[in-house]
Amino acid sequence: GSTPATDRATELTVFAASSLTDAFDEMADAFESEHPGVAVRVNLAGSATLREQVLGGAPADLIVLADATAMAPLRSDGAIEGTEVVIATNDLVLAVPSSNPGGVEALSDLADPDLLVGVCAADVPCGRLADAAFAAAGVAASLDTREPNVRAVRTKLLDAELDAGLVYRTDLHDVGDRLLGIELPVAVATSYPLARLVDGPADDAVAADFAAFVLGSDGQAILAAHGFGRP
Amino acid sequence: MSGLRGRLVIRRHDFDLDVDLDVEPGSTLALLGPNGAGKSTAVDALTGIVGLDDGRIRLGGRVLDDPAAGVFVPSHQRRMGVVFQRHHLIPHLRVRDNVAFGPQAAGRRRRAARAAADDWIHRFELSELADRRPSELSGGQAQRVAIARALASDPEMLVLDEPMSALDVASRAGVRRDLAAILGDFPGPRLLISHDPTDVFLLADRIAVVEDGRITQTGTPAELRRRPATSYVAALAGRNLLRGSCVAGRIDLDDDDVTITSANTSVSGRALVVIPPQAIALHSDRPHGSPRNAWRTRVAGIEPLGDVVRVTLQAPDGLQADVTPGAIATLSLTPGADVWVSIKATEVEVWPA
Amino acid sequence: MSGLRGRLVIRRHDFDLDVDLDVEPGSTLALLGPNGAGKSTAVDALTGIVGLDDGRIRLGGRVLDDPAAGVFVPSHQRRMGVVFQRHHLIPHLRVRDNVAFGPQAAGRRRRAARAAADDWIHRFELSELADRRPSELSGGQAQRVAIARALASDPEMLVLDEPMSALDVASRAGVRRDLAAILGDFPGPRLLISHDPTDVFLLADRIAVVEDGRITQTGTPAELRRRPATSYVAALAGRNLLRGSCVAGRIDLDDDDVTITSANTSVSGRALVVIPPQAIALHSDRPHGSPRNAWRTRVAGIEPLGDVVRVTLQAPDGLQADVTPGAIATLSLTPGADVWVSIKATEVEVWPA
Amino acid sequence: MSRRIGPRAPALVVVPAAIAFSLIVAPLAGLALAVPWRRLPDLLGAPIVVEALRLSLVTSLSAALICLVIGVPLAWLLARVPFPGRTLVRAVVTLPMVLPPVVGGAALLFAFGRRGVFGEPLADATGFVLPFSIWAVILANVFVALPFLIVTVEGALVSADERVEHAAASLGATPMRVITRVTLPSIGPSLRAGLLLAWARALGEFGATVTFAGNLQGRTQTLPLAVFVALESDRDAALVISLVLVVISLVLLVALRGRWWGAR
Amino acid sequence: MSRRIGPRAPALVVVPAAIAFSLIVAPLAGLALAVPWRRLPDLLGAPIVVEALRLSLVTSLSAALICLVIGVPLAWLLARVPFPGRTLVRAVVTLPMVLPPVVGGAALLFAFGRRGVFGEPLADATGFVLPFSIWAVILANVFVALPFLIVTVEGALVSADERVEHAAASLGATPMRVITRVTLPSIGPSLRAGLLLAWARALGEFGATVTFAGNLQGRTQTLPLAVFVALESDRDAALVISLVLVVISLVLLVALRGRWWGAR
Ligand SMILES: Nc1ncnc2c1ncn2[C@@H]1O[C@H](COP(=O)(O)OP(=O)(O)OP(=O)(O)O)[C@@H](O)[C@H]1O
Ligand SMILES: Nc1ncnc2c1ncn2[C@@H]1O[C@H](COP(=O)(O)OP(=O)(O)OP(=O)(O)O)[C@@H](O)[C@H]1O
Ligand SMILES: [Mg+2]
Ligand SMILES: [Mg+2]
Repeated sequence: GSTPATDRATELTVFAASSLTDAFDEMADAFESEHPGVAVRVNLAGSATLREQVLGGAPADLIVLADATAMAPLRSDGAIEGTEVVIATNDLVLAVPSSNPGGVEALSDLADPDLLVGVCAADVPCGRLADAAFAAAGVAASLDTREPNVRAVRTKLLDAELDAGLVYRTDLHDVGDRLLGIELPVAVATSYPLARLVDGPADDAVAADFAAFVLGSDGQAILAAHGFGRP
Repeated sequence: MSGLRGRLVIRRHDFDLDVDLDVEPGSTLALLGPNGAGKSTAVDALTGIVGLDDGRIRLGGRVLDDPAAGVFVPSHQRRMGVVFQRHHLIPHLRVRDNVAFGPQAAGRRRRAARAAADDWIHRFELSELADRRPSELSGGQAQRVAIARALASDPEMLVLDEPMSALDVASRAGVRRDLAAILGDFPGPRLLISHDPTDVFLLADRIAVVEDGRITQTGTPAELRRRPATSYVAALAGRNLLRGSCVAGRIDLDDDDVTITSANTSVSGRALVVIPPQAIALHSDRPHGSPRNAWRTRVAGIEPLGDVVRVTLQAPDGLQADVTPGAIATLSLTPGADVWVSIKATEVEVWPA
Repeated sequence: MSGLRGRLVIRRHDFDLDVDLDVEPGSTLALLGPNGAGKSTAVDALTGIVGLDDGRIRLGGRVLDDPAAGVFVPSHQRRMGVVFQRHHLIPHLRVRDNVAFGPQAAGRRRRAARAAADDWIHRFELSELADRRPSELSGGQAQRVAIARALASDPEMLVLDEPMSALDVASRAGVRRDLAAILGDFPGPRLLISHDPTDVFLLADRIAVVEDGRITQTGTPAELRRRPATSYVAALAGRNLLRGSCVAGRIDLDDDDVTITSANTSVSGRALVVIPPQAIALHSDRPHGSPRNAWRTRVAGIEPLGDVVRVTLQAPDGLQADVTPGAIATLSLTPGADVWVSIKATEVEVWPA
Repeated sequence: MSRRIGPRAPALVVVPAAIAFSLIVAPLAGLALAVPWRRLPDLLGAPIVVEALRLSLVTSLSAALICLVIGVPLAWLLARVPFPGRTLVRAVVTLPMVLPPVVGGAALLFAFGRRGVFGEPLADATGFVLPFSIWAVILANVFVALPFLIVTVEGALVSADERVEHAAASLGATPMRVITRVTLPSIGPSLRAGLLLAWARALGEFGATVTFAGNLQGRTQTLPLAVFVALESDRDAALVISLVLVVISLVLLVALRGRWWGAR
Repeated sequence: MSRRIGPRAPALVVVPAAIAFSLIVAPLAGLALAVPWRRLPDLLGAPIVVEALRLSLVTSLSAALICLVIGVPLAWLLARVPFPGRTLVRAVVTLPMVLPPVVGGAALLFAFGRRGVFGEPLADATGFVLPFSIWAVILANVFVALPFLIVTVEGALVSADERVEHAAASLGATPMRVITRVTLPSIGPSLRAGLLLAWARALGEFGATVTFAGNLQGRTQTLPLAVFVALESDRDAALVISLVLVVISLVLLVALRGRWWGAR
């Protein structure tokens, strides 16, 4: 493929799930300063959008999704080269606004129909995890919304539009004390797989370098700084 | 009811209207004037489409517009039945519904309103067209619908802006007769605008002439015909109007080197002279006998008007004589030909200017 | 150039037009007829706004429309200068640009087009209005702009649909004179539609009368005036038209129990009788002396028309007599009054029907 | 009926029009090719689709109706009544169009959310919380769709012939009657266009709805939300649901043809 | 100037109009209250905002222009030239409005993507790949915005007075000249409304763009996409960027007032 008016050799395109926004911005900067002459472009969107784009022929070198299962369609389409590697993990916590308007103490409280409770949509990774958490704890939650992504859940918690919700641990990381995190009775976690794409326009070597950087100590430090767990 | 009394002042960018209008209940005022004189503007003011800039309008005890007092009655409460110059039929309504629009607006049920409309539709011989849309009407048909619609709205006053300009000769006579009857029965004041002298002389009780935004003459049709004060009125009445200075029945015309003698010797000073075109005789040689006015001039133009031929003369400039087609042939008149003019002094009317 | 030759057939839901039109180059045909007769429809067909359903139109060697042959020349290639009955000025263009629209469409530069427009604007005394928009014009002003616009487009044929209906008496005479001159200079065929007999008799070389979609009479203005064949034409010409059976100068009228004698004894069988209203005298008693026609009837209506008064009589129904206002007073005529009628046999024209 | 000769379409018109049409049709064709037709029948019966379809129709039609009822008056005021600040109001009214829908949803939360400027007093007084309800879906739809109706209708009102309205007033029609009997019928085609735009915008609305009303199957999950969710797991289902949207619109538009459009 | 008496606004008009206006203003007011005004200056200068702003203006204005150039001809054909299948074409043209934007983006990929029905032959022949370029942003914008222009303009054309066009044709104007000199000027307000709608729709466009063109800062990341990204990490920034959108639109709309609207 062609990316007009730029030098193929020095431009690396990384498609990343939107929950990695801040971490990968930092990652790109750090990588660029270590590799002068290489420009890293990060394309951020929801996992499904990224997948559509890749299937539609997007000129991407690497892709990082928020859920191992989301890679499957890409693999069956033959878009992925080599094996995927997990670069980080994340787990769910129960979050309530610091004022805790619903007086939520534990996951089992979410069965109360008078509370406003939100989790992710069933088909996105954090939604699948949420369903798993409820199942593991045997809680029949009375849900009021299934948000398209975890950031939407967090935003509504921050605004106290919701009384409680399930979010990633990383989501609590940079909100100070505006949200209260409550550990789940049974921990549920997800992993972030990274894969090389067949049609990547950039040098394979550069792509490999970036992947190595992410898995290396500098990359892992950045991820850890944003609250991600080690793979 | 005290009729319509109004002083209408409208100031536009390059046109000023300032006219007094007074119409008694049960009487018809014809508002006449050249194109662009302000007649339709006056209609707009009366109907409340534009507000007065000054003056005031009273209709039957109600003040409709008085900018000084801050009074302005909106159109729909004025109860004026208006035929607009460009009809303004409601395009998406059929003829019947256009006519029924007024009764319906007055609160009648759809059925009653349609029945009322049908009476008027019948009266104006529009029954065949009742289900047409305005865009499917000929020009004259649309005009008849507009008249019927205005009348059907049961108004307190009638305002007709050139209601018959698009009618054919035959239906014009009919509509004119209908209108005469309807106006005759109509108890409120009526204002009629028309460019057709026949309409005006037949339908109007009084005439107000507006020229360039000002009233230049008022009077009964007979008065205006006898004594036109402006060349517009003279043209309307089909008279020649000349200006000059008069001493003991001898008038020196202003613009031409012609002196005219009138049998009327009572006027002196600035004078208006009125001569009917039929009173002007043309001859190939100097006429003998009684006419005290006789001079020689040239033919400026010849227009056949059907039963008579209108001859325009060069001195006084634009003087018009009506003669028979036979006379044209006998005198072999052509534009530019020499001709002798004679007028009896008794046919020359003189008025102080 | 071979002028305009056409047979125009248009079929509408409840109206059919089927007329033959023939206009020589350099001559003016007046198309007359009652409201809704199909005149404007014919204009639409000539200009290409509607296509013919049958027939064909030729203008100066070009076939413009011929459904049988599948020929249809679109409006913009027909070079017809049209004054539409409802003007249709382009609302967002100023007067000057409306008039310049034709020259510009013909490919002239903006400046040249405006210069050409200004000539016509000047000619129609519209200079003061050149920067106005159509919505800021009075009715008569708009009509003059429409005429100027049609002429400025340098057409091969002129089509004028009631071009003067909104003009005031004074400017109508002026425009009529201008038009007469312009038509006189115009080399192509011209079609004029008007309801004003004066316009028609002055401007037309020939007349075609259309009633209910069909031509009912054609001829020169003089022929139509002398020998109207339908009551519409009689009304237009200001004549009484009666029908009856004639034997040796004696005509039994169809509708009334009246027999009229004419000096013309050459006609026999079905006949049309034409009597000018001025030839009818009214009396309070049986008239003595020469008139061979005299009978008694009633006054149906009285209409003052300015210099004369039109009296409508009951027998024959609708017979109209023009008398002086003085006579009305002398005879104390009122609707319903008894009156004697007399007509000289020499004034009664008879034609085979 | 007489043979009416329509204007000939000049090539300069036909060529760009053809381009416009292909630009619209090509992606739709691409979509139609990608849709797994044989899965259509069982997907169409799936509860997620049925419920979303019902909800979408109810909310989008209600929103369109509300837009009509409140939008036409505002458009009329803007077009006909000079008042101070009219230009500003006119500009403000179009803003929801440029606001990214997600931000529009956030703005709705700021205003009508449980902690919103107006929502908090409302919740305190009545206990009624707007978000996460069908009312929130409708409100979000109205917010994004209203400008489309207003702008379209106002544009048409400005071109309409006021003289006919004056004539109607002179016949005794109150301003209200003039509006309903003369003005609105005379801009019929534009009114229908505006309503169509508002409805379509509401039917396709995603961002503001998901943000303000949430996404709960059967309560607030409209078709576009269902599509979005399905896209995550079952792309074929997403395409089928989209197709349902397209087909419904198509059927509605073609069926209403005679009554909605150009009955001229 | 004469004292013109506008119609009195009936209460039945003012009340719903006021409701409509408050429905639009309340969320905007909520937004204005939530925006961290003191962060405005440095956020406005941030490269992500500056680049997105530039890109948004360029793409939305290009898209609006393209819509005008290809949409008006199609609207005119639909309004004026009877042709077989016109009803269907008319319905099809409105479909992008109801398609959820993300699906619209997917549809664009199906058609013009590297593997797309038309995109693959194109890429094979010329090597040019549309997606993830600024052209893709513009194309996505055109696809979603075009129906708005077409529907608005067609509605107005249907109401326009054809007799004036006939008169212009009789003066020798070719159909093309009639369109440009008579028809289009006579629907000026609706034309401007349609253009405004198309532009606004393009400016706010998110779903189709992110899917078809991607979200690459400086290349395809428009303001709504930047808002999306910011929403993930820095909600305040997202609000500020939205505000930039709103203010730009407001300034543009108020500034163009005299020339755009009701210059009657
Ligand atoms: N909307 C307007 N804006 C500015 N001037 C106008 C407007 N309407 C009319 N005028 C001008 O005001 C004057 C009076 O126009 P009006 O229509 O009242 O004339 P009128 O007496 O009815 O003429 P006509 O016999 O031709 O109908 C004219 O000079 C006309 O050009
Ligand atoms: N668009 C239309 N659809 C159906 N019938 C129409 C349409 N336009 C005109 N008519 C009818 O066709 C007939 C002829 O109309 P046309 O306008 O040609 O009459 P006209 O001779 O010009 O009359 P006028 O002197 O009143 O202008 C009338 O009966 C009219 O009602
Ligand atoms: Mg007038
Ligand atoms: Mg006509």
